[in-house]
Amino acid sequence: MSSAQIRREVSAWLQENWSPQRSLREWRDVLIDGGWAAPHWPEEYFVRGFTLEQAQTVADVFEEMGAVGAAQVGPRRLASETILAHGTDDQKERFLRPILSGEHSWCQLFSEPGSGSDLAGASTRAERRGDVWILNGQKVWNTSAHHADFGILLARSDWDQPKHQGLSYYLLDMRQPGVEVRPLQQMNGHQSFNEVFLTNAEVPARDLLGGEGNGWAVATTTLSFERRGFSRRPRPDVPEVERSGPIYAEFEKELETANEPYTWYPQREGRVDLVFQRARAQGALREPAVRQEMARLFGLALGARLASEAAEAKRRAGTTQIIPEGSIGKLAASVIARQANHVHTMISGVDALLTGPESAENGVIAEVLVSTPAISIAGGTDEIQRNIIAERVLGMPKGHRYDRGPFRDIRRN
Amino acid sequence: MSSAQIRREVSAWLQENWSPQRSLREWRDVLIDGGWAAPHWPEEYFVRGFTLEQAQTVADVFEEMGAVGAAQVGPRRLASETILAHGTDDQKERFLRPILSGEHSWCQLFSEPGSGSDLAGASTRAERRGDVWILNGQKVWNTSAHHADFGILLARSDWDQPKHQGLSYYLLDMRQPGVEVRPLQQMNGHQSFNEVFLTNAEVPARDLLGGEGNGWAVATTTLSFERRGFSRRPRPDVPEVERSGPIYAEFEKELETANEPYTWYPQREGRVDLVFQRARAQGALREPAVRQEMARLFGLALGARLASEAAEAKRRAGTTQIIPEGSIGKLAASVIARQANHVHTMISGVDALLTGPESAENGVIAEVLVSTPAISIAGGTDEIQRNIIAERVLGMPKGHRYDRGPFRDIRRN
Amino acid sequence: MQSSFSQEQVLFREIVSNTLRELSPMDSVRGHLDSALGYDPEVWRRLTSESDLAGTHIPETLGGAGLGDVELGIVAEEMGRTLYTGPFFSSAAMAGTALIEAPEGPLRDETLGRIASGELLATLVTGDLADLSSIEGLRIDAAGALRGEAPLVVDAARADRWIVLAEDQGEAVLVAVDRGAEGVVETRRQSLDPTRRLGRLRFDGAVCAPVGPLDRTSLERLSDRLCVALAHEMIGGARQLLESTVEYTKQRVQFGRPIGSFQGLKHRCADLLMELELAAAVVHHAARVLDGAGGDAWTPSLAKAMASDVYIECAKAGIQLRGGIGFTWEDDTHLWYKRAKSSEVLFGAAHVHRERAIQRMEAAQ
Amino acid sequence: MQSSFSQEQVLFREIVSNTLRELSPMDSVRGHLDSALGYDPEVWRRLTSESDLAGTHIPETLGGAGLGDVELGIVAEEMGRTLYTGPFFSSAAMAGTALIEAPEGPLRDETLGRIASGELLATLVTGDLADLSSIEGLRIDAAGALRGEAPLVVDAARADRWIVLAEDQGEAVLVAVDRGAEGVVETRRQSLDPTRRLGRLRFDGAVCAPVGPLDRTSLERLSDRLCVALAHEMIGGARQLLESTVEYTKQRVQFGRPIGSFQGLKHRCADLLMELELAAAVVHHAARVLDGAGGDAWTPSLAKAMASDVYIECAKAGIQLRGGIGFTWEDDTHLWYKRAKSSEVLFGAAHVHRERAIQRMEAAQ
Repeated sequence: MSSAQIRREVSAWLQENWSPQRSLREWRDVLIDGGWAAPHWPEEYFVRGFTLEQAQTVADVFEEMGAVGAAQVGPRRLASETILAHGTDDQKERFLRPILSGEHSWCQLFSEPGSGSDLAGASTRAERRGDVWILNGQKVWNTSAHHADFGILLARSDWDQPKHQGLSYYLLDMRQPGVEVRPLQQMNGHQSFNEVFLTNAEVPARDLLGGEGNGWAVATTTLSFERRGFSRRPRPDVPEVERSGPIYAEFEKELETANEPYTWYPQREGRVDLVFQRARAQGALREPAVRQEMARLFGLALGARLASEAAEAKRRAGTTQIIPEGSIGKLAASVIARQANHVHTMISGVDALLTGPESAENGVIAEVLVSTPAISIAGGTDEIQRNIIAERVLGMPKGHRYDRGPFRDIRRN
Repeated sequence: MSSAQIRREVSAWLQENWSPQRSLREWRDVLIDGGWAAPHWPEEYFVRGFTLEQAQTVADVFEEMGAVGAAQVGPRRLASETILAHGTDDQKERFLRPILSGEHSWCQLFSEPGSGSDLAGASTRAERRGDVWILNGQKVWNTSAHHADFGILLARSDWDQPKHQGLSYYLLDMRQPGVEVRPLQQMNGHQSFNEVFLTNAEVPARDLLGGEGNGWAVATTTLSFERRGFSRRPRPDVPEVERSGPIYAEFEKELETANEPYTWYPQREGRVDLVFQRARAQGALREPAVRQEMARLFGLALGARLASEAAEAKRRAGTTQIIPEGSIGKLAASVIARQANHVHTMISGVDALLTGPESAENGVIAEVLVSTPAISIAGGTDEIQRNIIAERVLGMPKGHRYDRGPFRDIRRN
Repeated sequence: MQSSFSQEQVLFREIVSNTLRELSPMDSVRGHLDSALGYDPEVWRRLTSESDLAGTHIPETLGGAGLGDVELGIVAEEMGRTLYTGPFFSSAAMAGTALIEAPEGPLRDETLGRIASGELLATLVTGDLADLSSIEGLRIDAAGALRGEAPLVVDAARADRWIVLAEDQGEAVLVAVDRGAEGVVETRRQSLDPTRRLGRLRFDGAVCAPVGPLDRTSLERLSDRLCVALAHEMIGGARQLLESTVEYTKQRVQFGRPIGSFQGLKHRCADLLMELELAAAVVHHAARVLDGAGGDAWTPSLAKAMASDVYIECAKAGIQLRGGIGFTWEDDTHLWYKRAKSSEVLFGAAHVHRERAIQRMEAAQ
Repeated sequence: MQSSFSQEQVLFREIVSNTLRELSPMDSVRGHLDSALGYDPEVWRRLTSESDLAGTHIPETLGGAGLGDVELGIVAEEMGRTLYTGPFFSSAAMAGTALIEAPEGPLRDETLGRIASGELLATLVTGDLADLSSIEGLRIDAAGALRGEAPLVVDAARADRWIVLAEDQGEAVLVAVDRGAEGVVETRRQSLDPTRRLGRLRFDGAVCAPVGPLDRTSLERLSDRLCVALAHEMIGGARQLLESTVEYTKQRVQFGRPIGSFQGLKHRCADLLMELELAAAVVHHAARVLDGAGGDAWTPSLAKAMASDVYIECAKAGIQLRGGIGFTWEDDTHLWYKRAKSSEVLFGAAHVHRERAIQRMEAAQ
């Protein structure tokens, strides 16, 4: 279907169905039943099998008309896409709709204290007892876990298999006694993550996803969507139409809850957008050394934006497969954030000694200075990205692996 | 013996024996018989068993009185120190004196096209036939090989031993039909090195040094002296006394021949000494961006000088053992040379387009621009230095080795 | 991770790339380094008369292909990849673009036509090769003759006609001086980069033919366009170097393993690829901006600065990762290294362009 | 690869180091971060009355140890290593050095004596913490009272006496204002670095006691000495960070191996150690130069710039190589990171000092 056709069809449908006077729940039912909640999903699940580019057109029309879409932000999209790819019909039936409607929120339970870069080294223990899997272990870096209804979880179900083959993937009900969530404070003062302690937590056998021992393959699907930004917060665009009506308040609240862990993410990226105005206001535009570093920064940022636009275009036109060039963009984001930190420091001079609401830009600059270190760690460290680029893009040979053989014999902390 | 005592003794001896009217050969015989040719050598070999610090005092007195010392520059010193450490009495008798006298010049035959960073991977073949070792293979990066009388050579005498255990170390007569020397041109136009092709070249069994299969240990001795600068050219100090007399002409000629391969070495180090005057002359002192890079350069250069002075003091007081901190200095020299290249380029601007006698500083700047890449390769690449620093100074764990087991089974080019 | 080129542009690149690889392989480049011309005239003939490359961005009405800065960039990039040493850059890019920026007129149009066909070689002569928007050093005297010195002229000795940027009563003008004109002293200069020939020209009241004035906008545009063309050449060279270096690390075995399996080398190559992709994205974007796609006036300078930095980094890595062999004359790597060094300073070094980019941003605010 | 210290200096460092490690371990530092004082007063009492550290570089005649900038640097370096948060730097180093540079006199001598004993806490108050040789912002009015604002004062709230650098009829003077004096408005400011407390002081005709004038030479010397003392603190912190990070990489296992066996990490740590050794050599040298060993006037600025750069690089690596755990509040690394950030800009950022070093070189030519 052409872009123009889609526009016509969506507009017509919204003209007929959209009303900001409905409750969010009501509207989402209409939306899902109407087939416009996730237009890139296959047709048997509410929807249309659109390409991502076509789906973007749909989203654009929603945006233009001020219509609220499906619940999308946060880890729930990683869950829904993974269930869609690997789930049984029963799982899809039970889980997908409440995700789109916003009824269920989800979290991701992959990382552990002992397996950070090495996700496949997870050692949370999963043991089958009858119709139930019993889980014991600790997860960490779990965004939104404190209000999540469910979690996608990677655990080791077989210790005698090699590392990647002894994992299974579970859909965990977070509302149970064996699951304890504790907030984790970062160096910038935010508490965006949690630790999750599992003590005989239970997962019904039917909520194993993708089959026993197949956890790594399923997790790879999740990770590919994560790399492609499916858990990213929606950008805070200024709405193009006036928004009034009860539904917006509900929607804003949903967004706010989901986005709360991400409020410092723009600072993590370095706030390049603030550099020029800050330099002018602080008189740093008169300092040639600062100008040099600004130019470096703007060049990198422009290059990264252009390169990611090109990659995005490629993705939209194409499939859902991992594009290894994504690692180049991820690595570039780290370089840019570090350079932005450096430039903001130069611009601020001794004002960089301060933090809090009375410091520059209402504390935003200070938050940049203590947040950029996260970007080169979260979602795959710079080191991992460099490995991917070297091995998968440049085709350089892999080194020796120390983690072969039965998992129980592999050295670990 | 205290420094003052040494000064008195050397001065008295020189007063009595030194004369610039003698021929170089005559004088060196007096010098060697007098025991002042290599004062840090043990007493049974002409000399006094001085520490390196004491030997430096002797050299200082020679310098002050304008007296010519033993032949020292170039690879011959590596040969003499290694023979002294590992040689039989017969070898010491035959080889040491002609080295001190300047009669024999030497070259080093270690590197091969297939073993650069991995020196112990040498695959030049040494086979014993009766009283003679037959050598076949190719060596490369052989300074002064084109006029050398002898070479110190590392070759593989046993292919069934592990890499480091199958090597032997030979004293090769270069003046024989099986040795062919070809000059090798570098990217800066100089021909400081040679390739040496060995086709059934012969070494008498008595000129195996340090025993069969012991070549790596012997080579390590040579390398430790090389790292400590024993093959370095003497610095071009202005002589402190007037030098006239026939011996000086002979000595200068000896020096010139030996130093010829090293004329571009100061350029390889980046010629930091020329930066400030060049910046002033070219008007680059008015460019703040250039000043920033100059300050970085001067800071690094000052730090390296101070650190190496401290290390030098440590060495002189101590033993001949390898100081791993030497790798820090070597790595720093690379960083400094690269930064100096960068700064000279900024200072020169479009004048950096030129080379040759009509270009800046009579071509010296252009030579800097095309010579600094050598410093991070020659004598152990930056990568090797970083490994040494990480493993031996910081104690970080080694990675997997791929070159264990019989040498013939190890992968190589 | 290429930026978005049109189908036609992708095809154009493929043709140019294949042509250059076929006609001007590395042994041909090296074979002509020390020849009188410095390039193979037969290859140049085929590149111009068969492939029409010299007219890439020259208007169709004058016999060119009428393409834009994107296509000029594609040609320059592929020539940077193959280290082409012929007079394309001096004649088509430098003199050609200067003439394109000048007002239409018989001398301009005739010269452009003959540049496009390859029958005439020209080059751009300026008093300051570090800043193409400067008109210092060369001036038109009261009698209408040319005076002054151009200390550095790319391909001075190859040109049949020198297109000279000079000052005439405070204004910038373009004039043409034909080889053989009186009052011209030409000296060959020794170039650090053996693939880029240089000369000096002194004009002592040389007879010159006026081409036309260049206003401030045209002058800056000329500078921008040539910086962007050169930046393309540079990223082409950088990409070739990175690819060949990575390939070398896969083949070269030390310590019983390909050196490309050492993580230290992997990470360095990964960083270089990232830097290259960002630089290439900006360079390609800069050409689109010049071609009228709109965009920010600071992109040409950012492009030149980023291309400089990444080219020299790739060149240093190219030598370093090859070890000793990379430092020999016999190996080709040093030729790219020297091209990287000469490109680094030509039309202004990276720090000059970074400063200029910020000036443009200030002006735009 | 330590630069050459005397036997006594090596011993002095050992004592200082052991004392700090014993008295002020990391859990004590962390335990007091949020307390009213921000440090353990008992530890401070022992560091001063038992170890006499506050008087390190204060003349013996006034009750100090009479040592020099080398020893002041040693104390600062070891405090940087242990991230000591007590008032040593503000009182002994900042106010103390300012007073030492002032002409002798009863107020100066009495204050120095009490700083040395630790019974009085002082700090240095200037209008521009980015440039200690500037006297803008604070001035003595016609009535001899102090006016103006010091927007950033290290340990303002801890000091019993503020040693203020002000302008009096165009000249620099040092005056003392005691806590409680009228016409002083003190505000606590929120510091990015929780180990370095900050305040703002406004003086609206505050009563002040003159200490004496500071000529240009003394003013620059004061700036140099504090930059060098701070640079020592920074290389101490950098070394601690590098050591603890390397240690972490030896313990932490991923992919079945200690991450310290990955060459990418090894090379990064090796580069950092090299950078640190060069910076440390320059910093130690700068202290010797100040102590009269002679040497070049640009070393203090080079020392500050190099120490800034290496500290922040070690801090970034400290977080990065620890992965997620390094970004948590619970882990200690961020405290060094924040100290590195605050030290980076205090007394002028690296680029400012690089420029100043070149100015000094020009002046020396």
